[in-house]
Amino acid sequence: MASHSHSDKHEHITTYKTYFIVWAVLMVLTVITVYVSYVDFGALNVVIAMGVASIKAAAVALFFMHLKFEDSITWVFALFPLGLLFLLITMTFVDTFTRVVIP
Amino acid sequence: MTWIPEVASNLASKVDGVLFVITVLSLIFFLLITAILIIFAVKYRRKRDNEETPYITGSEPLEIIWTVIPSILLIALFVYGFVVYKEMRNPPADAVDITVTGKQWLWTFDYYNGKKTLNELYVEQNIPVRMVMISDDVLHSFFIPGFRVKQDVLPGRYVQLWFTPTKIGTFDIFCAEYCGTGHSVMLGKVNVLSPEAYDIWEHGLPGGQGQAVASLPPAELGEKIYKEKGCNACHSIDGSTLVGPSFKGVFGHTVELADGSKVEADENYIRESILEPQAKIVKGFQPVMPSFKGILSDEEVTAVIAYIKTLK
Amino acid sequence: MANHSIAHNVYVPFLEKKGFLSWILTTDHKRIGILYLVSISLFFLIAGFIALLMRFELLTPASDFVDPHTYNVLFTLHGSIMVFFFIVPGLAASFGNFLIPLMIGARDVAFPKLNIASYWIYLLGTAILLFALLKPADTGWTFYTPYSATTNTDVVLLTFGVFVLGFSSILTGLNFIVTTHKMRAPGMTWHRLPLFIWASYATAVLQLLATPVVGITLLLLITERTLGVGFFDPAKGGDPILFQNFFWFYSHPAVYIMIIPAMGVISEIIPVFSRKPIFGYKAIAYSSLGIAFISFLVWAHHMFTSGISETAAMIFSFLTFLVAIPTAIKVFNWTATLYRGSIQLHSAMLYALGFIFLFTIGGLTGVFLGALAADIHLHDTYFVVAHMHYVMIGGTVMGFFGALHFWYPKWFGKMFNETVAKIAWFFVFVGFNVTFFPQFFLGIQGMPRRYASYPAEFESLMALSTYGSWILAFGILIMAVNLISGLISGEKAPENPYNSLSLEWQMPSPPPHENFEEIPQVTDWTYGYGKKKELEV
Amino acid sequence: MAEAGADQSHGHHMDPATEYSSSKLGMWLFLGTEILLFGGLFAAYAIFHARYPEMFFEQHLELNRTMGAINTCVLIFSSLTMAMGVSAIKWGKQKTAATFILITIVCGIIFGVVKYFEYSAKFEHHIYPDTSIFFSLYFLMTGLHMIHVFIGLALLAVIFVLTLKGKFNAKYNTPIELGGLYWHLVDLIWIYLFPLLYLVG
Repeated sequence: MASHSHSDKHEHITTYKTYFIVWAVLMVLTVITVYVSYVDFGALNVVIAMGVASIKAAAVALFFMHLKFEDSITWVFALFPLGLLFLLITMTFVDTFTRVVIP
Repeated sequence: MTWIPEVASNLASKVDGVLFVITVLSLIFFLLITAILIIFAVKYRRKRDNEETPYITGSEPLEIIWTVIPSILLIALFVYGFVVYKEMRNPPADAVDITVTGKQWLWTFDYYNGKKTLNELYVEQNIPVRMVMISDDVLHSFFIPGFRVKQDVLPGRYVQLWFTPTKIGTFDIFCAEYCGTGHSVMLGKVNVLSPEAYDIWEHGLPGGQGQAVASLPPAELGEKIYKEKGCNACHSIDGSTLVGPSFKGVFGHTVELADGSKVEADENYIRESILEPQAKIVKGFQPVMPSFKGILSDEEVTAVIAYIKTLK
Repeated sequence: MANHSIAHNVYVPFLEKKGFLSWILTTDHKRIGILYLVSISLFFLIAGFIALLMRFELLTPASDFVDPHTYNVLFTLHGSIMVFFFIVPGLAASFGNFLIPLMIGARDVAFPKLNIASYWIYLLGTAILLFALLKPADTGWTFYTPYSATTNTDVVLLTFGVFVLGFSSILTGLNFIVTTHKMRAPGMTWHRLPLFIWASYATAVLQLLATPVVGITLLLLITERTLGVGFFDPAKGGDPILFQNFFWFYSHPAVYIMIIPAMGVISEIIPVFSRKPIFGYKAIAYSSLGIAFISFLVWAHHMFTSGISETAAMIFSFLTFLVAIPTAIKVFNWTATLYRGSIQLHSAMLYALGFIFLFTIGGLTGVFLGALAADIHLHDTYFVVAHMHYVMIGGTVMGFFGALHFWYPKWFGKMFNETVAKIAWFFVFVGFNVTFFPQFFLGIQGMPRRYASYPAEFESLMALSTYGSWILAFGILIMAVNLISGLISGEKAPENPYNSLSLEWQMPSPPPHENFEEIPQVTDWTYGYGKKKELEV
Repeated sequence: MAEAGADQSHGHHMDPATEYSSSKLGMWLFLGTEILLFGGLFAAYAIFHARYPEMFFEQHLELNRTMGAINTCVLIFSSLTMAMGVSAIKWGKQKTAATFILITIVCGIIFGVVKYFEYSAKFEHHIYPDTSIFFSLYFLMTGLHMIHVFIGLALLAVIFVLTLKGKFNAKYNTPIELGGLYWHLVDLIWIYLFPLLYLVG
């Protein structure tokens, strides 16, 4: 078992201070995304909103969920579903929007 | 019995080419593996209980060989299949258009010349045809094995398919996508006519005479229509219940409708049921029958009624 | 080891405890494996019986034995039960449960309670299925919209049952992944793992990550029917093809959920009965993962005739050809393992060899369907039916039968009659081929699938196929009788009847409740057969 | 591995450290499936948004942006308190941990109440899941999310009681951490739902 035994002693316990910083960042990003939504950037609207949301999601995952301190297996299984989701969306997109439209 | 339906369109021989190449390659691999399997199983069969075997764990050269060779062959097959497919997907500019509508469980064909047929498709030999297809209800799939063409027919979106018929004759049209109770009777025929015959079909005989009028007695003509126009998909003649009520013994009997009222099944009732099926729905059945207005002539409706009268 | 001191030197087989509660509340992975084994076998027999009814109807061209609607219900039930209730949980849940802890040297799976909970969820799904039989759906197991959204049969209950089963599948997969990562005995490195474990691992990843997508898809179909949502309904601005994209995003990987465990079984049986190390261990191991990964990328090859664009068709056809490569590698390696072996044609080995033969046919005919131009002609015909059954029965079910015969002595501590087993194999093998080989020709000739009645020109081949189904059924009957009578009156099984080197054979048959008295220290891989002096070839 | 822990009621085949890391890995795997479960809806959103941009734009204006924003803040705050609760129990502070979990639960309930008012407002305006593709997506996405909130609340309630009873301490606190992971995922999904539905439409 030596290769993957997990010792409680080395476990990282995040301080309240770190959490507050992350929380503050999340709140600032929330304000930004709401504020920005009143400005029209055209097609960029979705991109900006999703970009901000992804930064927020990353902050939640890395710090609140401690992903930053997890082993590589956890990283693989945290990221792989995202890759699959990306695949599902893009490939379905490719199919749906490349179909020949017959008048 | 033949291996494969006879080649009846320009595309068919090309598809058969792909099929042939894959068959040959598959056979080679299949026979190779089977032969090795049998030879090994016989030759190295255990004779004594404590035979010595060598400790062979693998071979990188072999591993590479049997990865690379199939990969190359597979990519070649992919390219071949794609090239033919590309041709199948792109109709020539001079193709004539026929609109196909699939509905449970029949095909209607609307021609560029204003004609309309049901389950029977008429095309001219060596003239490319583009079928523009849509479904009225669920998914269907328009499949002519003799032409090696198939295309799912979707509701709410037009799709297309093309071919140039090369052989005079009559070929099967199947619905290949499951579409409900009558799926297996959603059958049609494609009639490939010679230019002369097609001209007669299109314009009638020279001398202004109409289309060759069927000289059958009404009841027999009705039976023919019953089978060819898809009535048999939903209406049995032996009393069994399919999607719609059976024709057996229906004439002259009183029918209970969905709203509880009763009506006698006379000539006018049957005529109305054919032309405006939603007007009176028989109790216990769904209002799914399409209208045959414009598809059957008055004469043909009369013939169907005559046929129903014979089904006691 | 304090809490195990009582168990020292006292062998208590895991089967010993009797009584309903001791089964339904068990957390022992071996017993849960039996629960799954019994359940899936039952569903296999039920769905197989339905298949016999269908083949009987198809004996003649007309719809004379059952009416078309009933036929449609029959093939829907046959497909749904076989796929969702038998073959998806199948080998993975039954033999996976039994073997994974034994093979990696653990006392149980990582989450034993979750394990039995998965089984209860499976039972819940089957209960819902029973209710769904009151007004059985007629959509086919693929539930294609818009037909499934409009038919007046009960689609909601059946799809909900499948939805529930999905959770069982997900939790089982989750359990096996964690078990493989965290519970391996000391010295059991990844490259010493039996190939069945690699296969189960790849399967578990697919179960975990593909199943949620079909879950949400079926949920959307249910809301379509109950709440009037219109994602798949063109009349409401939806897209019926979207359903197919979502459905096959799961259901193509699902094909590999079904077949990969069988490949793992074959990789275990062949070395033991050839007394040779498996040829190309790493190639087989990593090709399992490769297949699992590529299987997520090929789903739209089920949609080549649905009007997808040339671009999409090109991408998906190319990726489909890619998946053939790791599959071919496995076949070559299994065959090469036989070379210079000492081959014993035990019934399990016969099933394994039958697997290679039939799976090769199934795989090669898959190439026909991957090639775009050929697929246009063959799609939705009997060719697909035949191909699918060569992979699913010729592959998975042969693997399942092989596993049954191979691990039977270990699991139940009894022996079955080997001669009868061989006779059964013969009928199964012949019957299977007579049933399904003619269907390739039917498909090439254009006979569409899911036809309750058919044009007379197909009659002779269809009838031949029906006769074959009787032979196949007879073979399975003999096999079932043989295996069941072995349980009742079979001889007691020795610890290791085939001199296998794998961990599960190094303990009494049936295994004790806690598997290992001491967790073993693993020093070598599982396939160290043969004389090592010829190491370098 | 040989000296299996004797203090575990069910998993005596595992030592505590392995059990801890296994449970966490298992939870992460489960969260992956949750992402893909929502994934189907996200994919449907992407497709239909690209197909009907005007409809999405017009109809998203019907949603109450303020309520959405309030709920976003509430959920993010609940995530903060949840995370702090996990740290607290790891430092052995049982009471503090219980308090944090309780705050998290209260936030979850507030979220539910706000959502209740939003739904009622929609129904009053005769907007239902079958009104349009956009509202189908709105109701299904937020509805499925709401179900997850309820499940999360139920889990947290159990964990809260057990924490009060002193079942968890600096050494053994796996359930709190797992409950926390689940709760954060609920937050994480909302982080995407909010802009998709309320902001860009």
